Amino acid sequence: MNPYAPELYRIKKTVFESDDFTLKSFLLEPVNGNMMDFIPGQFCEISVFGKGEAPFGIASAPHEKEGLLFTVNRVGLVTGALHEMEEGHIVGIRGPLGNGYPVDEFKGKSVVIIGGGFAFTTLRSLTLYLLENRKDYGKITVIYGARRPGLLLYKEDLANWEKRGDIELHLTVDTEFPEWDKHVGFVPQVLEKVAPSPENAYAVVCGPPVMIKFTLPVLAKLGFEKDKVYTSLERRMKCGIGKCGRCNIGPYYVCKDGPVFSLAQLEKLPKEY
Amino acid sequence: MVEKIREIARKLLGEGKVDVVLGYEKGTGPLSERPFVARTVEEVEKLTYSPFAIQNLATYLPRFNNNKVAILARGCTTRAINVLISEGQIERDKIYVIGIPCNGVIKTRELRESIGEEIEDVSIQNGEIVIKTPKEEKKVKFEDWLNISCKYCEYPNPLFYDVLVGEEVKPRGGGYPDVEEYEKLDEDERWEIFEAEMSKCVRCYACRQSCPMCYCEHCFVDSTEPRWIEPGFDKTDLESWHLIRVLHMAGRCVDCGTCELVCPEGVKLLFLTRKVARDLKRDFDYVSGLNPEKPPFFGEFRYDDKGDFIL
Amino acid sequence: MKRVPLSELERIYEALKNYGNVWVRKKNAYETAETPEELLSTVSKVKKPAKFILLPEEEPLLAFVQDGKNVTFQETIREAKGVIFGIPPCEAKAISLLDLNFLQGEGEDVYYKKRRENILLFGLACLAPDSRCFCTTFGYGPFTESFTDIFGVVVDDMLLFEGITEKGKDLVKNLDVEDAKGEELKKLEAMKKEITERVKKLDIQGIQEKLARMMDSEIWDRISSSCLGCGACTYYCPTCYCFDIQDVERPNWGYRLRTWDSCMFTLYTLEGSGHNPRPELKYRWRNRLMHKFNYYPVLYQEFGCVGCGRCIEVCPVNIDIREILMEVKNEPIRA
Amino acid sequence: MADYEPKILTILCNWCSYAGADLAGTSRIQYPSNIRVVRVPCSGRVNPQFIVKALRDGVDAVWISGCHPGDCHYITGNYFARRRFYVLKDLLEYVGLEKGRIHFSWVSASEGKRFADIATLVTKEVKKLGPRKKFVKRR
Repeated sequence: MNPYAPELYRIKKTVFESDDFTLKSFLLEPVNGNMMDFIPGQFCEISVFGKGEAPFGIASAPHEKEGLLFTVNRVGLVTGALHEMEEGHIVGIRGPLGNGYPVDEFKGKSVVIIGGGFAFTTLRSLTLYLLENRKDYGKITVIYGARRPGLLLYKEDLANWEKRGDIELHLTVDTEFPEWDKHVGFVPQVLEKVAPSPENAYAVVCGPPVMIKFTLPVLAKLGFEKDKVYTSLERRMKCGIGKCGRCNIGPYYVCKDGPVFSLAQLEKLPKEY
Repeated sequence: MVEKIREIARKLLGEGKVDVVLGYEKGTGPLSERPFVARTVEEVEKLTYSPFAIQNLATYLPRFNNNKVAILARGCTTRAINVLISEGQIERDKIYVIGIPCNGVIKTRELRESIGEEIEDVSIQNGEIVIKTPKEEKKVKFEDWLNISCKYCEYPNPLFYDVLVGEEVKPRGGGYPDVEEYEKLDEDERWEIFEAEMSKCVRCYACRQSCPMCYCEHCFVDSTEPRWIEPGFDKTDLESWHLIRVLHMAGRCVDCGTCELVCPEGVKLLFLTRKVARDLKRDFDYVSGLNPEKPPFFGEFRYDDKGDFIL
Repeated sequence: MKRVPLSELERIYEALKNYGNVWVRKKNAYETAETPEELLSTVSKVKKPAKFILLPEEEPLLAFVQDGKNVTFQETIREAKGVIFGIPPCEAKAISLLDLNFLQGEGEDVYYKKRRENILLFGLACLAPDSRCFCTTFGYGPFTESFTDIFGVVVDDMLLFEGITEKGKDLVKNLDVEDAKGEELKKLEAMKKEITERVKKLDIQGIQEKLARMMDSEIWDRISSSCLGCGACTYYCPTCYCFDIQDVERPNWGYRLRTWDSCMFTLYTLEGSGHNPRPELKYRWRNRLMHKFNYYPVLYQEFGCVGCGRCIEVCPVNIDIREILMEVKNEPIRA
Repeated sequence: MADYEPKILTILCNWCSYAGADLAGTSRIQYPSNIRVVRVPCSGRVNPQFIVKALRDGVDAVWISGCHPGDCHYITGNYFARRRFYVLKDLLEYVGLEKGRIHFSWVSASEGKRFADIATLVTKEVKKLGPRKKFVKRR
């Protein structure tokens, strides 16, 4: 099998997630009909033929069989070309790559999911997975923040979760906005206010570096042990299978051994992320 | 000369007048002298200088923008400093220039490769480079192995300095006979040579990185939007890369020759940069790096610039 | 051990030729031999290592055709078959290190594998280690045969050789050559001792553990202070393999190209967001050295360096990895 | 070579040469259809990299036209351009690219006839040279 040969997927649906049109979601269905199996937190290399490949976390949950969902921020060559694509266009997918969140380890435990900005993609996948297998897990708390309401992803899902009684959802934006009746403030502050119990619990943190930087001390204060806090890292990637060299942190490759690491693991590695 | 350099460096570092001294130290094995950053008085003992020190030290200056730096400078180094000042990359008053009149540098890599066997020792005596190998003692003429820019160098003496080491030397008398020689060839021969040279390139970018003028954070060769140069080793990409780099050097290249001297594949680049320098001098009376106040060549114009090539 | 006089190399050349392409040492690179005489090359260190054959500097991975919204693609695996004749032990060992990256683990690199499987390494003992060589540091030497398929030594005007791997033995079996004589073997042993001792061995005992404790050392500042940040050291290194994958676009078609990349380039780790986890040369230097002398041993129990000295030779500013290793060794660790 | 129809990338400044081309058109002056026009604000906007890239990407020749000296809409853009083009043209010809692959001209908005004349001249010269053999991509 050629690890560099992508599977062809067709764009089934596209939707702008944010009001500034920089975040666009793509629902992809396999051309040959074989949907891949994966674990929440894994990612894929998406090929836009002629432009190149880029890695994106899978935003759909494994049980959502209508297609793979990716949310793409428009920044460079590949993402720019992707944003120009419409329904029916063919892209290449290599994956699933990486390790994914340790959902088996989470079994029987409470999970606190903390996300910021458009890094919520794989957290959506994780949350939906946990809800699908609801009986296997304890309390589920989601804290999700963005700069302003218009930048919150997956509004439909968020609305669904708010209606459910078996998940605690805290949404926040950085400053006051008209008609915003939820939390106001940065994610770490909201986390401190919500103060989820570390008892028999895991925390998963994903977001911009500055958010993570200020969230970790709060988690420590709340009493979360370092091996109970997971985060997903981002690095420039090319091959996705630990061959091309660039995404290493110490002897580990983010693409192969990551992207999900526990704080305990990261503590032993150079701060190259 | 070396003792004098060390003495100055010792004093500067000892009195805290500078944080670092940019100089040269002996490299691994004979025929190589490499850049060295002396930070302490003890390290000064490593400083040395000879015509085998090929790297233009001005390349390192922008890295030390937060420090007071003393720099060993030949004519071309001071010209590079001027260009860097005129382009706002460095400040003159943070730099202490230890001027060195220069007799030219040697094409060390080419010489080493031409010897083809282990070199045990090298010395310069009476205009000759004496090379000792396990089998014999070879003598080659100093002039024959001079870097081509040095051979016709007009500015061997530092244009400015805070202290000068040694006596000023007589310029060798400029001119661009190498360029003129190439021009005499017919069109197809020229293209053949050009193509052969460029196709040797392995895209390690040693030329770019060693060049004092290539300080750009984002080089056009790395740009993906638009993609000026495609990845891979198509001849046209290699040719475009070097051509455009030479164009970016127009009026900025100080003809130190470092790019060509450091190239691991020995790609000839000076016949391009020197051609542009010749044109600028002949047709626009512009010589790079003589005056830090002067705007860059492409940043100004004259109403009577050459225009007869335009229909 | 078999023997064949250097004047009669055509006796083995034909067999090699029947196997596939025959690469021989030329000054700048390994090139295809046109005549048996070319096997006699005296070049002791080819500038561009044999890596250029197994992992070429550019290689199309896929070719694709676009038709409206549709795309079809084809894999473009470039195969190679033949014998690299005269590859010295250091380069053969380097290839064994490349194998660790490309052939181990879950994702085998088929492109590399297709060539690797069909390329036979006919090693020759290195008779002229130069002042930049330090191969013996890494537990092998100029006469080590174990990384090759067939290994030989030129003794006077005779080539003595034997098959090492099954593939090599098969090829040797069918050759019309006689057995080596006792006195030749004796001479070989003497040469082996003399030449191996000529190589300056570094004492890098404990370097892996030492490096592990030096992440935050200020030594990286010092080491990288004269580095220019070009990619020469990594490109000519026989064990460096990092690569980049980019697409080349033409009207309605294109191809995906793998080219070399270098950990010394800024762009190597620069992310789309503009964030760079290794923003300065010192971090890139740390990664390069750590990769060879700590990460590789952690992953594969082998150093990622074979001591060929090419990086020392091609470096524009003559940064010497041996000095750096010694510096690392002697650097005190601050509490 | 009679049926050789070269592609000539033509970069015209918005204010003079493009208007000149327009005038040629509205005045019904015939000129060869080999030119492929790209409009730019000013000849000073033309980066020499455009020319090198266009040649490499397969056009047979490049022709760039701007306002006459002194007439630039942006006062001095074309003077800066003139320097650049001089250095570029000389360099490309020095390394052995045939003369006649790059052309420059000044054409004002009122010179429709002149525009057509130069277009004809450039096309004729490029046709004479034939298809390009140098600086051609291998794939």
